[in-house]
Amino acid sequence: MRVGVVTFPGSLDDRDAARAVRVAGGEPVVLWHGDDDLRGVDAVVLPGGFSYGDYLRCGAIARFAPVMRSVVEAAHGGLPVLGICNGFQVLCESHLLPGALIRNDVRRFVCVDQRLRVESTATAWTADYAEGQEVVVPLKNGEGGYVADEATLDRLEGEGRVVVRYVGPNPNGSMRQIAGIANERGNVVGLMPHPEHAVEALTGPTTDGLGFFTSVLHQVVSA
Amino acid sequence: MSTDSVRDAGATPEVEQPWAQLGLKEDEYARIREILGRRPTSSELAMYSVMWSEHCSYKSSKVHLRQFGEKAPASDALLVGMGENAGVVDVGGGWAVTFKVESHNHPSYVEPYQGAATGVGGIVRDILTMGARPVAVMDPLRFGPADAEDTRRVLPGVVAGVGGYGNCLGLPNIGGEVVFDPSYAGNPLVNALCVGVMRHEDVKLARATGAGNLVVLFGATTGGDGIGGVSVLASETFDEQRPTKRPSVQVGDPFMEKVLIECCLEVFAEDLVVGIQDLGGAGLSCATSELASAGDGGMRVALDRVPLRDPSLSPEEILMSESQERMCAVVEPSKVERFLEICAKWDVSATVIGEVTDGDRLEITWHGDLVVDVPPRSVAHEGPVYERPYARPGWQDALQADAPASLPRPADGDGLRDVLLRLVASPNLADKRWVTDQYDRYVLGGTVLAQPEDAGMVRIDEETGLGVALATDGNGRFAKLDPYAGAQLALAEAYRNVATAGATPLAVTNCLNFGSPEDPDVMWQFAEATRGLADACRELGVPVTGGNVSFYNQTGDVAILPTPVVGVLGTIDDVARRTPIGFGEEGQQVYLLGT
Amino acid sequence: MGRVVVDVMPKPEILDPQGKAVASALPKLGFEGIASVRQGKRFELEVEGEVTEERLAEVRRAAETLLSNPVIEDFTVRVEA
Amino acid sequence: MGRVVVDVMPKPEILDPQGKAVASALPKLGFEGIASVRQGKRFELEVEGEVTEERLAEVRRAAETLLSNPVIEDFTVRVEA
Ligand SMILES: Nc1ncnc2c1ncn2[C@@H]1O[C@H](COP(=O)(O)OP(=O)(O)O)[C@@H](O)[C@H]1O
Repeated sequence: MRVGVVTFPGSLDDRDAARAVRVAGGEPVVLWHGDDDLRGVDAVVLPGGFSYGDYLRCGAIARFAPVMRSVVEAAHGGLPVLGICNGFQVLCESHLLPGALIRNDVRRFVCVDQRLRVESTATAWTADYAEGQEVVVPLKNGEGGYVADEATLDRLEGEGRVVVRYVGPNPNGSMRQIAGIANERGNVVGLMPHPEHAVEALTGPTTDGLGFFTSVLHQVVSA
Repeated sequence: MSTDSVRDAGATPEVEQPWAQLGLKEDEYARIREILGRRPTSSELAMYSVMWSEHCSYKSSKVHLRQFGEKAPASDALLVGMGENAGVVDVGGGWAVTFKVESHNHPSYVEPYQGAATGVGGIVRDILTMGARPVAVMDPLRFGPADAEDTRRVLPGVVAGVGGYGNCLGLPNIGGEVVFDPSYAGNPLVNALCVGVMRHEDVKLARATGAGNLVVLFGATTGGDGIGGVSVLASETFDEQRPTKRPSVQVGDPFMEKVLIECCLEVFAEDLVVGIQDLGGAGLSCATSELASAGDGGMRVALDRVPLRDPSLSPEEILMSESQERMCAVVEPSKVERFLEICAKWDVSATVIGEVTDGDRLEITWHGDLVVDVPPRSVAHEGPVYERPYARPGWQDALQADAPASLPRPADGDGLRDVLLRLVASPNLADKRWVTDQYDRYVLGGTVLAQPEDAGMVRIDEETGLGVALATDGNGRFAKLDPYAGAQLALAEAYRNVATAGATPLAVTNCLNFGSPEDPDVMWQFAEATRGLADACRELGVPVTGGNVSFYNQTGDVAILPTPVVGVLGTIDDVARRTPIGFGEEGQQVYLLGT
Repeated sequence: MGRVVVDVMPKPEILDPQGKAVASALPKLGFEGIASVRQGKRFELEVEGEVTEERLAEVRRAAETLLSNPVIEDFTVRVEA
Repeated sequence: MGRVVVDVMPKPEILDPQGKAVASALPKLGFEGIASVRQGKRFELEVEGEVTEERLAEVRRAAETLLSNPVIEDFTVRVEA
């Protein structure tokens, strides 16, 4: 079971995402932004970081990387894709997911251990959780405020595509406390919090994040 | 446009030169003339003035810092000692760790965000230069009173800058300090520490060896950053038409630095460099003269090959530019192609600007004219050394006599309650989360301890669990009462913080923040603090591996509290055995140790 | 060399935390009479050679695809004298 | 209600990493002929009542102290029709 982890210039959590894949029992595969070959992987993670410095708009430049052409195409074909933080921003910029992420309403970078509720287990990345399960994983970003127009938000809610929601005070002004969403098919998931930083008791606040990575392994194995 | 070449310098010995504006003393200027046997060219004058500045030459502190070496306890762990960009210690299992703390105080007052950001950037490059992957940062900070108008400008900017740069580099922030005291109003202290990890065999040094090897400048292009002072020179040699606006603040580009880090690590992994130096303060002046000085020959550099962001820069300005995110490497000719390939992969521009020669001079040309021809050691390592006069201040006795016994004591419950509330509300004791929540402490996945722990701890070997712990401490109020004991207390506290986290203290770094060395009171504080620290290091058996001195921290005549900030690094065989603060489970017993 | 300016502003219906923060800071600093503030981005592009219609069309395309995100932002492009 | 626009740009001699990042992305996306890009901020201020000279002077003061950082940025203020 091979899970590709893309490195853009400025990606930071790529090695952590690879570690999480390994801890979950999968084989991480390094994918380079400038290379459109997905090397036959069974799933792809777009990791956190500041691709291209995120100076223009988070994910705006990364979206045009050669590797993204292949990722978009494969995602349309059903390949499981997980975008974490900057990866979520890249997925929105690439229109694989609706909406956008804007500067936190507190206008500061925020790094906290965040409580989340898993709202949907009908995705490739959350099947191992129980619906309504609460988890704690790190949240760390400066531009994590999820926005979309009302119609889109209603549709996301109606179709059960809100995957994770912030519990407690809204950390960044995200509309309807949305922390992560999925595409219609459920193979593409993006979220601001970092499950890959909660896979080992020693280095994370919990091991609650592991479920994202085991979910996709199980899903691909059973598929 | 006219260039002041070595030939011109020979032909016009009597030209008046602005050495005083550049901060040189009359005898220093005379010594430069003596070394060269002629007047310096304006480019040479630029180089000497910046390299012989307090900041680069340590001319006031050198005689005192020697004690760190002389009194150093024997340590098998020391792989590279003081004098290089950062010291390197053996932490076992073939791993080595390098760490250092540095100041960026003044720039952070002028422009808090960029000052702090480029402070982090600078120390990270120092660590990278040693051949290590930077793995964590810390930020000991000092501000004026929390409710002072200017603190409201400086503090949020500094914190956002430390976070903005460090977060974007992907380095976890594992600790630091936030201290408020009126003496830092108008003179905040922004110290930054970085720690890096490498295999023993990967240690790199800043030296240019092997005649014929090429000198490669890579990273950001060179702009007019931080060369306010040297414009004096440029305006002398150049006509009036060029834009003379020179920014005195440097702006950081953390994304550039991030790709520079990855690029360097790939270059190191393929063993493509003979020597390497980062460009920090004093820019190319420093990098070229230090590389050549530590090498076995000379160096020739064509300055006109340096890629410029601002094409109007003069050779003097290029030599002094403090543009960030640049590195200088010495590469064997057969390896240059591969070197440039890796740079291209990371979109890092790289240019061969010169070569190592078998002579003993540093020669720099500008469009064919020789503008610098100096013995590199005289620039980099043989600057002036001062024995500044110092004396115990007249007020020291009175200060020490003013003991707490004379303070009013609460006599009843209400009085105690009042004191307790004041303590709890004191910014110095308050929760630091407003600061630390702006820093990424999770990235790289190795952070085992960070705020609110006594020490930060990172795992460096995932197989064995080998890790390092770090703490920084400093108490300017203690140090003012007794600089000798104050410095020792700072060390003792950092040492204890590392030990209580479960690690064995191994090595020390320090950042000595003081007022003007020309003030005998301040100089005494400095002398006492260094003596105290050196004695305590011997006593505890931990060597100082590097550090930084920041003088002239004062507003008018009033110096800041003498503030030696001490960082201690320790090792732990298995980070799973760390001991966090706080009680673990019910039923555990509580002991009080010590006196 | 010609200069083309691209202004990118948050769509009116999109929350603008930065503009809001500025708006609420103004009265505190003694600046009265500002009803609202929106904060966007301004790009100054130096174009090689003349600013032809063609070039301008290219810049417009860049503004649409790269410089702005149509989900949350509007843009305008204009040539500066 | 009148609208005043404040443009804040990095000073020309100051490094602009944001503009640099955009400039180097453009050719990769097939947009040619852009020599350089600078990225700054644009503020749109809605002023209550008419935009008098007085009001404008106030905005100018706000631009200088709050909206821009004079150490590294320049600003311009203008009334928009
Ligand atoms: N500027 C800072 N950057 C990062 N961490 C900080 C900073 N200031 C304080 N901390 C962290 O916050 C925690 C509490 O700090 P402090 O109140 O100074 O603790 P102590 O009094 O025990 O030294 C420590 O873990 C410390 O490392």
